[in-house]
Amino acid sequence: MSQVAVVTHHAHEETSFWRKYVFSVDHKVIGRQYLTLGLCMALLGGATVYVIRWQLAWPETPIPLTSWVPEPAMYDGQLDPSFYNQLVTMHGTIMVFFVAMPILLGGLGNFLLPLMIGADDMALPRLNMMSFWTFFTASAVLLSSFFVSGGPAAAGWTGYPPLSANPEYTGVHGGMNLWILALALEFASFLMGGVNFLTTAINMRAPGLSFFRLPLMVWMQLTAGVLFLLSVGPIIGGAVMLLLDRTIGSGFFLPERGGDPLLWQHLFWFFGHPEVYVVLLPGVGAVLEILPVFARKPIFGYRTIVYSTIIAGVLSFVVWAHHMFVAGIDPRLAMPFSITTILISVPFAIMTFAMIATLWGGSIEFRTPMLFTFGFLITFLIGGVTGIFNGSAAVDIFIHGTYFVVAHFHYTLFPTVFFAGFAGIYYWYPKMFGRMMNEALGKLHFWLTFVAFNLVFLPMFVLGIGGHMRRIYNPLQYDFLKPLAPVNQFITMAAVALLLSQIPFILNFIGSLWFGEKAADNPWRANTLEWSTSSPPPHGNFATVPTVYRGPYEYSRPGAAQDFLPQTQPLPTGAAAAGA
Amino acid sequence: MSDESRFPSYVAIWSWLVALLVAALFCAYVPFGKALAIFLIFTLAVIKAFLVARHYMHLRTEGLLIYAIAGVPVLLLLGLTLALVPDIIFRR
Amino acid sequence: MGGWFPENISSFGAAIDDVFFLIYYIVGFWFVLTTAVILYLGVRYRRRAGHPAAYVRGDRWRELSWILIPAAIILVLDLAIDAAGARVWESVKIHLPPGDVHLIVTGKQFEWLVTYPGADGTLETADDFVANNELHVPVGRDIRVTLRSQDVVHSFFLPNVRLKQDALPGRSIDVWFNVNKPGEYELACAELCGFGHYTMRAKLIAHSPDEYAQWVRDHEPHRTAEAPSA
Amino acid sequence: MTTVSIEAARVGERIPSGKLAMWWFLASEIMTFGGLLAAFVLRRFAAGGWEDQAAHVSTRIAAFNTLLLVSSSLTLVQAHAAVKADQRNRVAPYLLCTIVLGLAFLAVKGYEYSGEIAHGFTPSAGPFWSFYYGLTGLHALHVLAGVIVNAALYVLVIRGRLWPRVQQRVEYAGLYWHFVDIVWIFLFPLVYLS
Repeated sequence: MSQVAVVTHHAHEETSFWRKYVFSVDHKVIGRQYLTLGLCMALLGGATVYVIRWQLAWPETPIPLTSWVPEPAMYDGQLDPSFYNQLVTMHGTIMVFFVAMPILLGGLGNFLLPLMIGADDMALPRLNMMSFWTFFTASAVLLSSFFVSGGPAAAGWTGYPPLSANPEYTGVHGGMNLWILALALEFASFLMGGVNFLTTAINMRAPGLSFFRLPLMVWMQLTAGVLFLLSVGPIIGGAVMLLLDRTIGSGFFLPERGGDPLLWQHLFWFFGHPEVYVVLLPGVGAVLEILPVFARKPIFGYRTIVYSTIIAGVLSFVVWAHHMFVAGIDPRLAMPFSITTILISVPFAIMTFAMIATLWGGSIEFRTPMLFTFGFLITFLIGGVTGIFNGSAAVDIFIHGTYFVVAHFHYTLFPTVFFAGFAGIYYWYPKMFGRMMNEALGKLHFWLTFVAFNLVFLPMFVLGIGGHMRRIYNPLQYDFLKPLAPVNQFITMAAVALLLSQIPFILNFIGSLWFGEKAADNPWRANTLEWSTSSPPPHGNFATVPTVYRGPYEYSRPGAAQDFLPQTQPLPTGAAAAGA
Repeated sequence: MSDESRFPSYVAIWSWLVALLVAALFCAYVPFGKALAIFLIFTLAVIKAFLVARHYMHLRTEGLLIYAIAGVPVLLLLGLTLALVPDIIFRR
Repeated sequence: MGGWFPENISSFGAAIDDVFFLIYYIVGFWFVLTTAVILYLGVRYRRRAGHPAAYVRGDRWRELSWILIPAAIILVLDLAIDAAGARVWESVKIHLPPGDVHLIVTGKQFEWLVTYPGADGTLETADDFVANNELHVPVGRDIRVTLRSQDVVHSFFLPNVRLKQDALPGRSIDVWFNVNKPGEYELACAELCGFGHYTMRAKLIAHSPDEYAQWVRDHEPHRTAEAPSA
Repeated sequence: MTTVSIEAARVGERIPSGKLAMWWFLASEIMTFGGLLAAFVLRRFAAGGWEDQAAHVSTRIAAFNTLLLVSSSLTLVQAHAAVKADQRNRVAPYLLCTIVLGLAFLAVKGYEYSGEIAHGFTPSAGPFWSFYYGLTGLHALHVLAGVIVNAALYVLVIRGRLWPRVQQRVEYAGLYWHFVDIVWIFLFPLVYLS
């Protein structure tokens, strides 16, 4: 194989502060910007939980530390029912669109995708910068809705009309319009991002990096990008219609003007279900990168995982009505949708089993990223199996709209965004910032989070089975929910513990920027391309374009000098025999 | 992008598009009966869209990937539309 | 586990609970098994000096069968769950019996209006009467309810009956149920419908058929001479 | 040891990045307009056609607009052909024609809107009119965006700036413009002919 040196002729490095750290086109800066903004929004989303949970445990009592919140949101620490609905709405919106997506796609995706494929940057760097600043604007618009008269949106994160379409039903005027605008901007931002990811992964791969040598994280980001691009259209159309209904008196969703409210639900969930996988797959991707490194084994069944992902992605477009079994759809439609929904457990079961099989015969080191990965496996398993209950139309008659559903999707999204996300952050932090995070604080963070998380959400299944509805301001209104009050109080205490458990992480994340141990180029002894450059990588990422000789998971290969074999390292002899 | 000359010229395509537009207008004004007229009009629209996509958007010289990127959304939309028929049209 | 459910009082509630428990035992088994395997592997293959990792890529059918066979079993179990659920879903939501008593329940912010047919037993006649937030039904009779909404989406939720159905403005959606135990229960709204959503509570009162007939007689707007058949 | 540029060394840049990105974007746009069109078609079937409302749109004006838009597609694709043949002096006039035709389309559309609103057919005049304004309005915004893009390209071309990159951009702008044309090709019969 002839040696080819390749010069990178990326744009010259910007040196002014504004171009280097603020309006940067460097994917690494943009990735860190997304990550930081996402984590900040997570703090806000977490803060809403405190108020919501306190209200549920001790309804209509003053909530400590909130007496500063002005009327009409709170009356000297006592929560207004309308503000409760607004907090519930904003919690959902923030956590799905302004935390999960920026951390997993915007942050990890942006930072890792070009590095993992050996590119100097995204295919369209300026589009990438626009994507972030559009997202920033979206966040600002969303937050500004807290300060307009009438307060923020109060129709739930799903925004079902007519509640969302006619301001009179909620009393929220401008805030709801800002909510729609913020979502539209967010969609536009991730549309730009998705286009960029796909173009980059198809066009910018290093020599030798065929599709089946891509790290699985890249596959997951790719699939997520396709799912997002193909699903977001109808909801953009729906958002336009909703905004027109609210502003110029059109009649898309309001029955009294000849509209149909069910149409929104279909458009929303046609997007909503693939969106779940848009968030989920990058999280799974992080876990799939971390498992082989800390088990020192190749990932089990690489191609099988890729095919399962694609099948799950395709299936995700034909399951959306399972969110609507009792919403007034034709009941005969429920059967096919129930079948496709439950069938989607098969590709995910294959992926999960492949992850577990990777552990078999490994040499597992429980550093913080691996602990979070184990946490992800176990908690996500609960999220997966409880999905079967919701997917069965018959059972859904009872548990739809109850805390069973709330517990289920928190068991899927929290492990994805936080267990897998934290695993990714602990794992790639050295590459992002050039320093290691503190191991002791990391382990403390894991155990506190893992225990508290389960104490919050396992009892929620009990609430759901007891029939406890979602989005209820005061559950004590109902006699049949009164016996569940102690459960609610327990959950609230655990939720406060879960929030406090994040303090070690915040200290660790910020403190390690200055006091962390300097990271080596490849501190985890990993194979993928991002570890073959310096920590953090220079502008342009690689001094010369790396040449790839094999797949990303060649660990503990017999005959190799070390227990890892970087993708860029040529074998002295028989290079052709190197794995696919 | 090699042999563009084996395709009809852009002006020829434009003439076809205008002719099909006239044909569609003709279908709308001649009393064919509602169902037939709508069928004809939309067939003509599909042909027009196909002509624009194939010739002006150069699908004629593109590979499988571009066809897939353009075609999969169309299939998804058909699926979405069909799935909504029982709810939106035959609503209770 | 069973004690966490609200008391079941409907003819089909037990069937829904049965599907729940069928799924519960199936996925419970898989969850315990899988978690046990994860923890076992984590302990068994923790890093120890002198125990290098095995090189297994899992790209041969022999190796893949370790994950594909369990997945195939899951596929079969999925289909079994689908089949069990389908029968129950059909009996609750698709094949509605004509109903011995027919009521209209209309949701509005933030009450349930229950329209009773009155003495003639037919709805939308002059002797209909409306009770706010009180759903009276006879025990042992098929009750057919037409759900409507005047403003936003509400959800008609009878926890003890295991019945839930959204009420959509602009549509009439029928549901049915059959209560087998007299008593006073609750009707909740299970879809966010505005700031007073949590107050949108009504009573479900199941009477014996005779008591129900008496209750209807007592509440009719204009009493008629003929005695309604019980 | 040879030195090659980074693009040459990449595996498989068979489709230029800009074109690929544009097609991915168009895939998403197909879903956006398609979702709206599907909603319109289904709701219209459900409501029995809304023929009383639909009778008030002007087929003649819309047919003229179709002609404008189809012709603008022709001029833009001719600009692209001129770019490829490296006939720089023919690019700018064709681009200008496209811009003028696009603006003419918008002007006609505005004239049409004003007439309808004057007769009381506002977006709140019924579901047909809601969809009418929603669909044609969103389409008009896309036309406007296309006109702006084409105008930017025109300025670059007449100033002779960025020539090699402008070549590709004319093609990508064309993809977008023709897509907007295709949307109109479906909107026209859906809104005006049935």
